[in-house]
Amino acid sequence: MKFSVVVFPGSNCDHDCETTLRDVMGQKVEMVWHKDTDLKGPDCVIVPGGFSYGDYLRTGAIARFSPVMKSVADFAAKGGLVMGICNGFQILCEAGLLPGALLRNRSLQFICQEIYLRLEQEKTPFTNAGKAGQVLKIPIAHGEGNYFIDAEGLKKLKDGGQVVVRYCDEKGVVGPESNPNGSLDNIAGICNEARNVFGLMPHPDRSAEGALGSADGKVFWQSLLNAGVKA
Amino acid sequence: MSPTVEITPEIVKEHGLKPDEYERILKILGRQPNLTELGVYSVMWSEHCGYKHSKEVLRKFTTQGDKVLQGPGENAGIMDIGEGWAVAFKVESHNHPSAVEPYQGAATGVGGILRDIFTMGARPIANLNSLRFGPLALPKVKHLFTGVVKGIADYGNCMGIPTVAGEVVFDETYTDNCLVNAMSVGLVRHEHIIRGKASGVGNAVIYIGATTGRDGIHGATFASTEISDESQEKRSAVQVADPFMEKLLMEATLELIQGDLLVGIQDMGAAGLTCSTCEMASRGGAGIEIDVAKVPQREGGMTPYEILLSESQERMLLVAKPGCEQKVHDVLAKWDLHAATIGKVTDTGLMVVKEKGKTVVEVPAQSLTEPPIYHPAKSEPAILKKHREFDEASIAVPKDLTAVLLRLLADPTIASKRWVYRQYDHMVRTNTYVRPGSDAAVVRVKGTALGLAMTIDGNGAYCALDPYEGGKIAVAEAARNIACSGAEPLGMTDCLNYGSPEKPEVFYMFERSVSGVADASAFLKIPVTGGNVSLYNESPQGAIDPTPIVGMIGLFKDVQKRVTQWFKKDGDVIYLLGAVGDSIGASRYLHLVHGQKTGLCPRLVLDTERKLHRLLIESAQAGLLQSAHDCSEGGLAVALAESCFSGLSHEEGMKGAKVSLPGLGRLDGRLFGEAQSRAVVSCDPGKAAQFEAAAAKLGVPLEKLGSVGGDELQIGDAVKLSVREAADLFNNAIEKIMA
Amino acid sequence: MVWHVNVYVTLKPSVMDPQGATVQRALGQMGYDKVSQVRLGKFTQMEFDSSLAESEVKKQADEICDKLLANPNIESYRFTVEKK
Amino acid sequence: MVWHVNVYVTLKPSVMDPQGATVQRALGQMGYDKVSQVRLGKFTQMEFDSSLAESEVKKQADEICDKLLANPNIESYRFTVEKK
Ligand SMILES: Nc1ncnc2c1ncn2[C@@H]1O[C@H](COP(=O)(O)OP(=O)(O)O)[C@@H](O)[C@H]1O
Ligand SMILES: [Mg+2]
Repeated sequence: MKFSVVVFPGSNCDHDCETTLRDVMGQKVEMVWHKDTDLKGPDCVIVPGGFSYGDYLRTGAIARFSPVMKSVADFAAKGGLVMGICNGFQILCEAGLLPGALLRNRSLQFICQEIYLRLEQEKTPFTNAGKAGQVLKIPIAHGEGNYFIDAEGLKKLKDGGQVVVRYCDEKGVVGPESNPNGSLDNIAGICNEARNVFGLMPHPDRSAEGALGSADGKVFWQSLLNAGVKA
Repeated sequence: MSPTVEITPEIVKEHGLKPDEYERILKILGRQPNLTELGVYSVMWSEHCGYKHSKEVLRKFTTQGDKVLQGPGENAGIMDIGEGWAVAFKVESHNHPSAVEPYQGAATGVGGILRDIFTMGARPIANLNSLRFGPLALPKVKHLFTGVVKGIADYGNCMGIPTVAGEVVFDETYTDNCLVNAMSVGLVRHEHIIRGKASGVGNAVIYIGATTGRDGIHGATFASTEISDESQEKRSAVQVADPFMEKLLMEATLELIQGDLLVGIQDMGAAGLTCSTCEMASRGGAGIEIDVAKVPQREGGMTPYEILLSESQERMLLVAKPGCEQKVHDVLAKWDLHAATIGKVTDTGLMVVKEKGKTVVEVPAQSLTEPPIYHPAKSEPAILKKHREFDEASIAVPKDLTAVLLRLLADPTIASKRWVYRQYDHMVRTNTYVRPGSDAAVVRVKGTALGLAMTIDGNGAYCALDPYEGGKIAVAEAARNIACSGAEPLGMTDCLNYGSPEKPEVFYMFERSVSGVADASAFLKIPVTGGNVSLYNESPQGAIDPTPIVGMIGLFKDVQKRVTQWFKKDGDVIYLLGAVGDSIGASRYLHLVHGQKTGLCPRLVLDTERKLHRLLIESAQAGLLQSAHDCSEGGLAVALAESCFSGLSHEEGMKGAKVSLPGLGRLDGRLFGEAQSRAVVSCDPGKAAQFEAAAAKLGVPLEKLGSVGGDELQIGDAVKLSVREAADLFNNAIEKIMA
Repeated sequence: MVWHVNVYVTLKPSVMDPQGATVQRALGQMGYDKVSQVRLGKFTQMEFDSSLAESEVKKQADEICDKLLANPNIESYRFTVEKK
Repeated sequence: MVWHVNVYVTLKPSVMDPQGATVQRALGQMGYDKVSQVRLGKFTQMEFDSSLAESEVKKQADEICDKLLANPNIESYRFTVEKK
């Protein structure tokens, strides 16, 4: 399967996504500079984490105007698979490809640690290799991961089964104690109505090798490979 | 040149130059300098850039070794790690700026050390930091601590470089002088190593990065004068960090170097454009000529004086290879970076600065990098004798030693630094095999079997009581941390934090402790490849404790052989390696529980230390160890407790242990004494015999203490506690105070 | 003479403001207990070339706020324009 | 009726503003090339209990700005007070 990883000035996890997809998952990876508009014919576009434009003004606010984002939007509109991780999730929200916004963490501190995620939806191209209710150990590393959406927006997400992953504890219990950043309803990742665009704050790119602490993030990559095969 | 301003003794004094130093300038120039030239000499001859008082002492260091590719004298040291790879590393202080403006001061400190690394052609792969503050209960200290940590975090996180290790100590001596020492580590292919020298007459000198403003003017001289209330006025010296600009600079710089487009490159750190131009020229034995009018400026009407002395951050100076100038500009354009050709390399040996063609500075470049060298007077402080002769018998052994252990575990200096490192992205780049929370961090080298262990350590209290032993211990402890992780110590960098060298007692402590650092580094064959000196850490209350900090790199040929500090499984055998001892001298315990910072500093026998390292490294390579943790502050008891619960830092849960308390003499000394060259290790019972044989062969004393198991830690009949409760105390101590 | 545009961006009332809440808590601890509500926003100052007509400045400023300076999902904005 | 205090925190003129500069560059790339300068600051809205005298509100607001809302090393501030 062929992945294109978008590189903005200030992207950092472009490197992590590249090495994880190529060296760990054994896939083809193209890097796409933000000034380019040619996505190089991918099966899936990854918008990686980092600090695009230093996260200045507002996370993702400037990056969404990069020329490449128009191509990403068109690709998504045609049903192409797009996954945004961390800063990539923030960019997809700013660009309107996903609903809602990410606010400062409740603690106002950047938080880097392993947390637990509960898989809420297995019927997406990004999670089909998992089981709903499954608990994943996976790292977060962000200062603005506090997901917010207005009341009717939240209702739409829930009714449409668009809440894909939520923060939980080791046993899979979702509650305030297991909410690291204040996210509404412990939401850690969502997809769009068409289910071909997915964004999450935790880092599957950092959790595909046991030696790094956890390989649970592979679920997302494996799912994409399954989806790619079907496609 | 006709001096526009008459140089009076007052002006010379304002520039922090002594009369004889001014005389020296007159001799060099054979004429009176103009004001701009005076400014240029004043920053280059400041302690911070010129090492006037420390250079002699630094000669004690062993800087050679068969793996050393670059020793002191460049932006960072470089050592070979095999397979065509080399590691670049260096530590630098940003104490004074952080004391004035903690967030920006610490952030720009990280920015500065990162530039030192990628300026050598190396891609930074990890950051470390060593911090010192007053007692955390003080509101003023909370403010400093919060700002410094956030500054370090925001900068490293934004750059996408993991901050993987560090240390924090809270002690009265640092209340008015916090210490912020930042270290960075980078990887470079041998063929891409580049240096900060200008050569090739006619080659273009190109300025890149942020525009030049009035910020930070005299930052360098500022860092060399004691902090007094009037430095509150020096607010113009506050520089604002721009990590996004630095990220662009880093990527562009590495692209230029790997594209083989450059002759030399140098960051603009302390003393800005002045330092970078004359250093490049003098390293290359060349001259350099620039026109300040061509320098990209942020504010209107800046004078040559201001442009030359500005310490605006995130700027670099580079010399392009002939014919590559256009290619260089293309790369910079790709990264949307300001770039301006501001001058050329000459063969005159002069640093010539023009303004729209009119010469405003013309001085021998070399003379700026060769300030006067001082041999200050020194005298041993009388108090040292008192400390040595302190009578431990005057301290009663507490009844409830479990309570004492819990108190030590909750002491911010000993307690978990999770509050700090959780704010640092320590995982980005997906190489961090051992994260903060073990003796040394371990980072793999992708595409090879190699790994690097890294740590940064120092103990100002030891040095205050016995500078020589304290200096040795700083090196030994760093090496011990590396050895506990299973890696072979490779090389070190040091940051020397002291008070005013012009005070004989301070200079005595400086010289003695540096001798200790140098002797340990020589004996253990761990060369010093670079470092930094921060003097004048003084307040109205006097000088800080002498605080030499050692940053060290260790090498794994096979990173799979790494060892972490926490117990792994029930039934494993627990050993204490090294002597037992019952002295409480110089211990954190004596200071915290009995309020006395005194006593005989632990003696360090270098050959004993070396043998311990051999055993730890060889057993790790042979796969005999389940865990290894060195005994440092808090002694054996704290080392055992941490071995029980520090697995939590890696989501690996915790373990109990039932052990005997070895040795004779006072119980508190046996539990909390800080005898050196010791470690607590655990072994699978099946490998215990083999391990004991290895220890015997190397002549390392070993005590079988007991075994891993249960959910309590029991040490003889002196200590019994619930590991869960101890862990909560340890992990939340700093959170609680900061809440 | 240039156009000075001052932009005030505030979080919509329905959006929770972690920073404001923290500041208010801190104020309470510092003894300022008469402060009933704190909201943090952004204050942006821009300068536009004086050659532009006021109407054009307003038009551009409005676009810039809508597209870049504020996130319409969570923030609202207002701005003032004056030549000096 | 409560006291509405609006606080405007800006970087001192001599202090570099990386965020403002980055936003300005972005605006240029978006075609807004008549914007000659952008500075980012903070806009804070506070409400004080109406029982306080105006002079007291001003005094407290000034302290709060100095201690908490602005960093005197690099920022300056002004505020307005009005009852409504
Ligand atoms: N304590 C020290 N030990 C060894 N080398 C040192 C020490 N202090 C400074 N140096 C070396 O002196 C040179 C100048 O130091 P410094 O001014 O800190 O470098 P930079 O200007 O790149 O920050 C560097 O190569 C540094 O490694
Ligand atoms: Mg340097």
